[in-house]
Amino acid sequence: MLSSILAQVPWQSPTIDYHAIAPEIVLAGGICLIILVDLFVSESRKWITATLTGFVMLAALVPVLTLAVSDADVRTMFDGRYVVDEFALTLKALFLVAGYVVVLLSQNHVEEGDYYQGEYYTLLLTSVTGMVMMASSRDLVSIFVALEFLSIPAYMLAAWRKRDRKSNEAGVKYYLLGVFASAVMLYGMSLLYGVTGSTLLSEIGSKLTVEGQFGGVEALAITFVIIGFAFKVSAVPFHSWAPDTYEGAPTPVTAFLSVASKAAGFVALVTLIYVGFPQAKDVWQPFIWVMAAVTMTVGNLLALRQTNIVRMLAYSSISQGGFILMPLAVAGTGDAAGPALQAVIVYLLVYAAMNLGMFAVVIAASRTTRSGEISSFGGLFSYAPALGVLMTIFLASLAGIPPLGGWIAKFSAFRAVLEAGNGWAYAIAVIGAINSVVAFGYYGNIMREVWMKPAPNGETSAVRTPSSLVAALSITVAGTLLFGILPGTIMRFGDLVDLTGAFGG
Amino acid sequence: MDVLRDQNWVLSVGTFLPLVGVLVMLFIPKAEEELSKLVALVTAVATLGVGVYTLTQFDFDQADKLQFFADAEWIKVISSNYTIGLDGMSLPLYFLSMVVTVLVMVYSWNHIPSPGNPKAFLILMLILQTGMAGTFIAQDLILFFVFFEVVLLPMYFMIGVWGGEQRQYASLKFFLYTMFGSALMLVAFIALFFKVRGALPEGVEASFSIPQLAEYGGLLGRSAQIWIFGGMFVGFAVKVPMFPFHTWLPDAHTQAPTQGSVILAAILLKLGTYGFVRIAIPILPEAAKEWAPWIGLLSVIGIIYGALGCLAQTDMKRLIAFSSVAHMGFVMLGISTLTPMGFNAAIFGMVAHGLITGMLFFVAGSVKERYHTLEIARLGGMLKQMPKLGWILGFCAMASLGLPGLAGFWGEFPAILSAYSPAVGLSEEVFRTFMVIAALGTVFAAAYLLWLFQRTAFGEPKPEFAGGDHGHDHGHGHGAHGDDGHDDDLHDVNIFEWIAWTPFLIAIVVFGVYPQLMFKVIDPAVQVALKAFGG
Amino acid sequence: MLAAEATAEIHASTGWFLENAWVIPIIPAVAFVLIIFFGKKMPMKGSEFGVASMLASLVLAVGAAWQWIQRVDGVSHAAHSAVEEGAHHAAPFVGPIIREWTWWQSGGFEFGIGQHIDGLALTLLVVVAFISSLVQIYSLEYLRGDRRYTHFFAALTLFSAGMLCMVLAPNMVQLILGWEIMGLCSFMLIGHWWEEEANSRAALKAFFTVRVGDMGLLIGTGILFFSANNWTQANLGVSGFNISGLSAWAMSGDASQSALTWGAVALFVACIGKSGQFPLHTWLPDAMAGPTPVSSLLHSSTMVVAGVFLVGRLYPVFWEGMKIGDTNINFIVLIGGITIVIAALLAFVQHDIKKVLAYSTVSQLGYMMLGLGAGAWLPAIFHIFTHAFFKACLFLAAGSVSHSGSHHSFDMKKDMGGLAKKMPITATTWIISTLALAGVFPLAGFFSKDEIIDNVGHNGYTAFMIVGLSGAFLTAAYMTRATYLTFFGEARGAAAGEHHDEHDAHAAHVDHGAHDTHGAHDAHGDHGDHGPHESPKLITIPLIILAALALVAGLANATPFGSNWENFKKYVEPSSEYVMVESAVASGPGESIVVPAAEEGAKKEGCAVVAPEEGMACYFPTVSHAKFKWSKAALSLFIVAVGLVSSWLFCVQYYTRRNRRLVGLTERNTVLRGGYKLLWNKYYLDALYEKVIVRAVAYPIARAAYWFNQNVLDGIVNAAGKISRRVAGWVYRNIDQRVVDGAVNGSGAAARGTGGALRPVQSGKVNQYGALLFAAAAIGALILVIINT
Amino acid sequence: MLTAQFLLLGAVLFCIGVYGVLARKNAVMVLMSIELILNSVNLNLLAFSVRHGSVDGNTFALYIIAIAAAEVGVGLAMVLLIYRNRRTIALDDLSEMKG
Repeated sequence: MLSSILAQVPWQSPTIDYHAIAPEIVLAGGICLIILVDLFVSESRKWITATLTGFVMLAALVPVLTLAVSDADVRTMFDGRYVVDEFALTLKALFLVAGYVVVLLSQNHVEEGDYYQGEYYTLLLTSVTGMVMMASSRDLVSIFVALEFLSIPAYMLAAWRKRDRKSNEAGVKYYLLGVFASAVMLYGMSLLYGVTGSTLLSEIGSKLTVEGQFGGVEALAITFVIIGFAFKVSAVPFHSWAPDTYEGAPTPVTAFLSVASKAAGFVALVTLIYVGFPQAKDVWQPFIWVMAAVTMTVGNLLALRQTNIVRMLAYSSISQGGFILMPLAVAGTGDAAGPALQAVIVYLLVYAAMNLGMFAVVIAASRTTRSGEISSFGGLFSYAPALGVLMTIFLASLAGIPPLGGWIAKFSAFRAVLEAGNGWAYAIAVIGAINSVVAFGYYGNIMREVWMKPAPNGETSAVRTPSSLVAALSITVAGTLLFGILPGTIMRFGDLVDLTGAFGG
Repeated sequence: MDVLRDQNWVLSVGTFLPLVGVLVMLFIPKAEEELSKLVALVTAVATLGVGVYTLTQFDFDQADKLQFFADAEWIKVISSNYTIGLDGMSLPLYFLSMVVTVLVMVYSWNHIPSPGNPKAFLILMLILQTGMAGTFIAQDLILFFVFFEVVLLPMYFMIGVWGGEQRQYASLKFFLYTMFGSALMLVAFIALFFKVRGALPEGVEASFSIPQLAEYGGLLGRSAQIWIFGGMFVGFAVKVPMFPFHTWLPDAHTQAPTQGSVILAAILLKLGTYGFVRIAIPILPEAAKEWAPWIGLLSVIGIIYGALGCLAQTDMKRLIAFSSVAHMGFVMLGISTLTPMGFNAAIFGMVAHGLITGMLFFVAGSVKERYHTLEIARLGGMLKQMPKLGWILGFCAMASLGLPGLAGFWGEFPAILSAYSPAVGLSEEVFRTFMVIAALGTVFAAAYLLWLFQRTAFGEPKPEFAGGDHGHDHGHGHGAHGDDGHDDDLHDVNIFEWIAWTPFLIAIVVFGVYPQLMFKVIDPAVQVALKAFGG
Repeated sequence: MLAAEATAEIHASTGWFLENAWVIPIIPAVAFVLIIFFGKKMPMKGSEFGVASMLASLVLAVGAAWQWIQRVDGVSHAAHSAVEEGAHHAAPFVGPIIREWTWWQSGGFEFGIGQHIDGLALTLLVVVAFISSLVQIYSLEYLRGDRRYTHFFAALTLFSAGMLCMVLAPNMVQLILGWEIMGLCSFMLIGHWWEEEANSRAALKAFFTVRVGDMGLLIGTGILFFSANNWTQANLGVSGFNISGLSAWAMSGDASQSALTWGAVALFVACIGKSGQFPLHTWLPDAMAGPTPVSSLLHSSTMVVAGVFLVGRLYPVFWEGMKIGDTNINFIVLIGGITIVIAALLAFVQHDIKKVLAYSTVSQLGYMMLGLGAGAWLPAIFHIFTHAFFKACLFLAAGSVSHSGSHHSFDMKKDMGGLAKKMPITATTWIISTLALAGVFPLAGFFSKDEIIDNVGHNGYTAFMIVGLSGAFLTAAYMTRATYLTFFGEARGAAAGEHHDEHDAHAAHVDHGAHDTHGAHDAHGDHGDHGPHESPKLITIPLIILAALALVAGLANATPFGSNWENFKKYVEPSSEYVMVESAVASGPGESIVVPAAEEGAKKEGCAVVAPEEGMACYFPTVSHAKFKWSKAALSLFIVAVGLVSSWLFCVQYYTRRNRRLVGLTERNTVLRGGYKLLWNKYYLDALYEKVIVRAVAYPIARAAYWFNQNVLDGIVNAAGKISRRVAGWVYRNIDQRVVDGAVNGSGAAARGTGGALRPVQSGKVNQYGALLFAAAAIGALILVIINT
Repeated sequence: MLTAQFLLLGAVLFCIGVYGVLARKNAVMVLMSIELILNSVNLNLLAFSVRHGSVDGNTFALYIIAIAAAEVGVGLAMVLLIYRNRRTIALDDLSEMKG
């Protein structure tokens, strides 16, 4: 009978806009290239793979730019399952740049620790490809594929330090919970497909328009689907993997996870909410509201107690995730949809810059401290003033202090929330405000170590920072400062009408 | 609103020049201390030069208008612009910030607190200067907020790195308090923006511009105004600091290095009060009337409370810090009357308090440097060992307790007067009660300051410090012979201190003798700010 | 000018001195700056600036006074010719020379600075400048070689500047300015020898007590300003700070009674503090810790008079506010009366000569207040005038004694006695001043004090007249005692040439608060060698001048000799005429004064009886003057005499018995033994009286009063200090550090605590993580399903 | 057609799988439980696709099967890694990092 169904559907080959998928093609080619190169270069010259990966990322950035300047602003393929619009392009660019920075971070780290370099970069590149795809996916299937595409390599990267028990543990935890979450999500998707009869988000959106008369199935389905990505963005209570994984995984990978894959999660979330179920806001708004509130609070409180800097950053990135969720919690209310989307994107961009920068500093600094303990950064300013200042900048930005990037991110989040202007909005705004103060508790604690404490065991030899790290640092710090002082530069990426259309303005 | 736009580059230059200096200093090797001091000083002086030029170009006949007004696109999406301007209310504080920075730089020339590293110290100070100046010229809420926050980190590090024993606790406390305040303040700003945008008449484009908000803020509903005002109130009150939010101040002041305390007292506290007179009250008149009695109440509580706190202190610097609480109480009392007289008094009081308390902290710093302690009980006979320093302390004490003919009086006396007849719609009985309590406060002020002076400056030096035959030798001990160095630490005021202090002292006298200098600048602007209250 | 047809215009003369009287305080102010900056380099260590400036301002003041007299004469003469004699019952109005420049303006209010010259101001100007000059000259010698010679002169000069500035203040703000500057300088002067705890304490106490009063000044000024401002702006075009404006407002019927009353009370509190009235007088005797010239200046003519001056200056306000017009017992009278007695009694038990004078000052100030409160404005002001001379003289004489007689001690009991022979000039001047103070005819005190008592009675305050009389008695008595102890009897202690070593002297002033020991010690350490001697010229000359004035000053307003002698009445007392508003305000050179027509119903009563009609203003209430009667004068003179004599006899007997002089006396008196039996018995009776009555009455009561003073009042002051300090400590420790601060730190701790509590959730076990994840999912889904179906 | 029964079966399988994930301490067993969940999903999809008469469900199911294979591959690799390092695959031992 399946044949009969197939018979009903006439086969016409889809028209493919090669320009639109040029980035993905470049990346795919790059992956193959690196595998080949890795086969043929000698162990001593494996660094070439790193350089190549970097180049591939940048090369993939080229078509993104050409697409951005090209006149056709929305390109749709596979009848709407794969869309390249400004939203997608912005985030593709974000993923590629983030990936490039991660490569820079990884270079010495991977060289010095005994890792398989070629595979490492291959996996990294694969994961980035998955994200880039995620940005354009507008269909349950493609979203799912993209999700796995970016997750599976990440699982392996997390466990990349083969002989390190912590690393294994990190990988396994990440893996098991990840697949479990995506399994749950899939169940939700299946139900979604069941009630709407389509996997295409826009159609699902149109089917779910009727408000009020929801079957429990829809609610269940939406919840489960959202959980899948709540896991990716490590929103409380789906965050439990994050601290352990971040701590255990190689630091560059942690940076990658905490920035890129989190961003990917948000991209999917935004796509689902804005395109998939705009009219179902009665379901997801309260759900996300609670998640946002709990996430930023719990993240902060736990971060206060951490002694390991990476673990602390894990919790901090959790609470930052809460802030990114905050505008989504009211995205359906009033005309907050536009500002909310804008806030999320701006926040993602800024967050990528400052968090990567933070990890860069940590990596650079721990080359001398050789430890992840916060106390080991004591007196950093005295013997490595540059690193000290940079770390201060990134921390301050994370804490949201003007005129650094972080503040404009928080600002636009608050602005979006208050645009909604109902009681829930004010409530979460106040919660956010208080949390942003609490957050300084642990950011300031590190600053204090860096500036006001003496160096432990009198370690005061100047730090030598490899060029790749310097590059990474300069990119991120430039971003952080630029976004903060001239927010106009990124705010314009935010105003995207084509996604918010479903809310009817 | 009509503004004067000519020469609108002046303010930007004056504000951001210090950052240029910072950039230069970044390339000076840490070892070259003299050089970095020099660069910093030159930058500060140059900035002051711009400030003086601003002063000369300022049209005093139109002090009610915003001058050097510039309005450039900044963050279009959130309709916030780079709007700056200067009027009679901000001019004194703007200029004061520049002067103070220069003098503090001079003082720092040979007073870099441990652990040294003048480069970083001075860079922070320059950044601080930019933040302070910017806050006073910003005419856009978001811009104001940015500058308002910029001052935080430098001060945090100044206290935390170069401060006293408790510095880390104090600095973190200072930071968290202010963060908390400004977070709520930001929320209030944004809420205000949306509410006003909703109330705007056709064809007016919403923006964060303060003048515009002041024009249309009155359109808001009362409850909305009250809530928004509440948010701002917390933000500014923490900075002032007003009574329940004041506990960061003594710690911060006590722990901060001298320069930090001076800047904190002279300028940073003013950001809060300035916020009230520039933003909260003109934009939200209705709410202001609702809040005024409570603000007044907190102010007088602060006056008495601060005074009691002073009486209880055993540490000179901490005493001065508490006196700030009391003095800012007078300022806030003047503001809470919502009358032009009260506002004038308040702004005058801000400047006067800046000069006087700043000066007191300078003295405290020098005392600490000489005696290595600020325990009042251990001090004494300062007039004998360093008469000049002692008399300067006495002078500042007198100025601080509001002696007519010195600057302090013109902040206190009109503030108390204005409380007798507050703005229309405020309960006279309540405010007259405040008036009496505030007057009582002046007595307390006399008490703790003179008591301080008596215990530290009068009497015989304590044996532990009485070097040589200072004890009962009546022949010496006066005038220049006071410091015939029996103890190398106990030298009288040195040249850098003289350079740094003289302008303060002169200003205290000049403004005390001829307050019109400032009032005639402030008054017109205040009239504008209060037009919602019928003058 | 727009005057009623029946009014004539008169040209009032003026002159350079009057127009530019405002320079007078400027001169010493400048001198102060000069002393501060160049004093140390000058040959005379800066004192020359001080003296010169004081003399200069004296000249100016006298010149102004002279021209004022011209002005008044001109006006009144013209007035007499214009309006026929008789119809014209009060002196014509002579506009004060008011010049005011905008000092600063705030919130639409103008604050001026300038001058308000009239008889009252000029009287004070002359007196202050004069006394200050003499005191400075005196100090040249007295403080020679002092270690803070220059500072001393600087402070002294600034002090005079403050007083002068206050005296000619045209508005309250400038008045407060001068008032506070004096407060500051008194702090510096009293604490001049601050090495000693006691001195600095005294300085602190003085400043602080006065400051308590100043609260009233601030509040009162505020009340008056805001209540009067509209009226004054509307009718006179001056601000509510303007003194003449305030007066006119108070006299016009439109002033609100409550504002007047409260304003007056508040201001009078300030006066209580400044003029050392009961119960705030306790600072005054302690203020003796300052060098003697300072005491002399502060307590004769300047500082303490300021309060009286304020009342006199704003008299209409007090008149209306306190309802002085009708003869009820008002606040001022009450305080004045109490002060007279309390202080006088205290003076009996002092050992320190300066403290006797201090208390006597307090009680004299009580007289002035009593007079003002009872509507006797003129005598009170006149008493300021006369009192200045003899009290200054007394202080300086006391200083001279300690300087050259008693080796820098002020203890009458230990270090004085019999100095009359050693220091004739000092003794003479002292005695003259004492008599003047006691109010012996025809010395200065009589004409003023007696007038006060007389008028108090005349205005219906009979009870207080009696108080005044008893005060006169006590005054005479304690001054005699002091005189006796100092100059008569036989020499004791240092007066006898004994040389204290530093330690004794120290003990002496720890006990009795005589602190001049440090003063000129280096320069005069050798006095012990040749004992007491007369003081040098620089000291004696001022004494002689002052004594001379103490003799004759009273004639300036010698009521007994008829109205031609009543110069003060003519030149100083403002007229209670209705005045055309313009003439009062504008007062450029040669403006015209309007003398209203003869017959107007209202004018018969004069101001403060009927409110002035439109366009007219009053500046002074109609005060009635007691007709002088020799009978009344005789009574008071008799009382004084009794006081002097009885006290003298008491002293003789008292100290005699101690010194076994009784024997000596009888031996010397063998010649006229018979005639003296009676005397003897009389003496016997007297001695009995004295032993029984005087000692029984005077001592316990006075002691009690003193005890009350030291323990209760002082106790209250100190206790207040202690308590507030303790309260402060408690608040600081518990409220500030625990509650307010604790809340903050607590919340921080709480946050960390919760963080800790949450950590176990992060157990590290995959299954539990999974459980958490799925549970959350299930619960979330469940809730959402429920709310959405 | 028996959609409801298929869905019920899917639901049951899902629950069993979830139970397994949460209850079993053995990594391999957990992996298998997850496979159960995925298969319950597939079952749902197929049932629905037949109900709606569209192929999307089938396609989706195919993707899931393919990717699940890859996932399990990675998973087993990791389990081996763990086993090599600690000679156990009990998940409870994987708790070095906590708090």
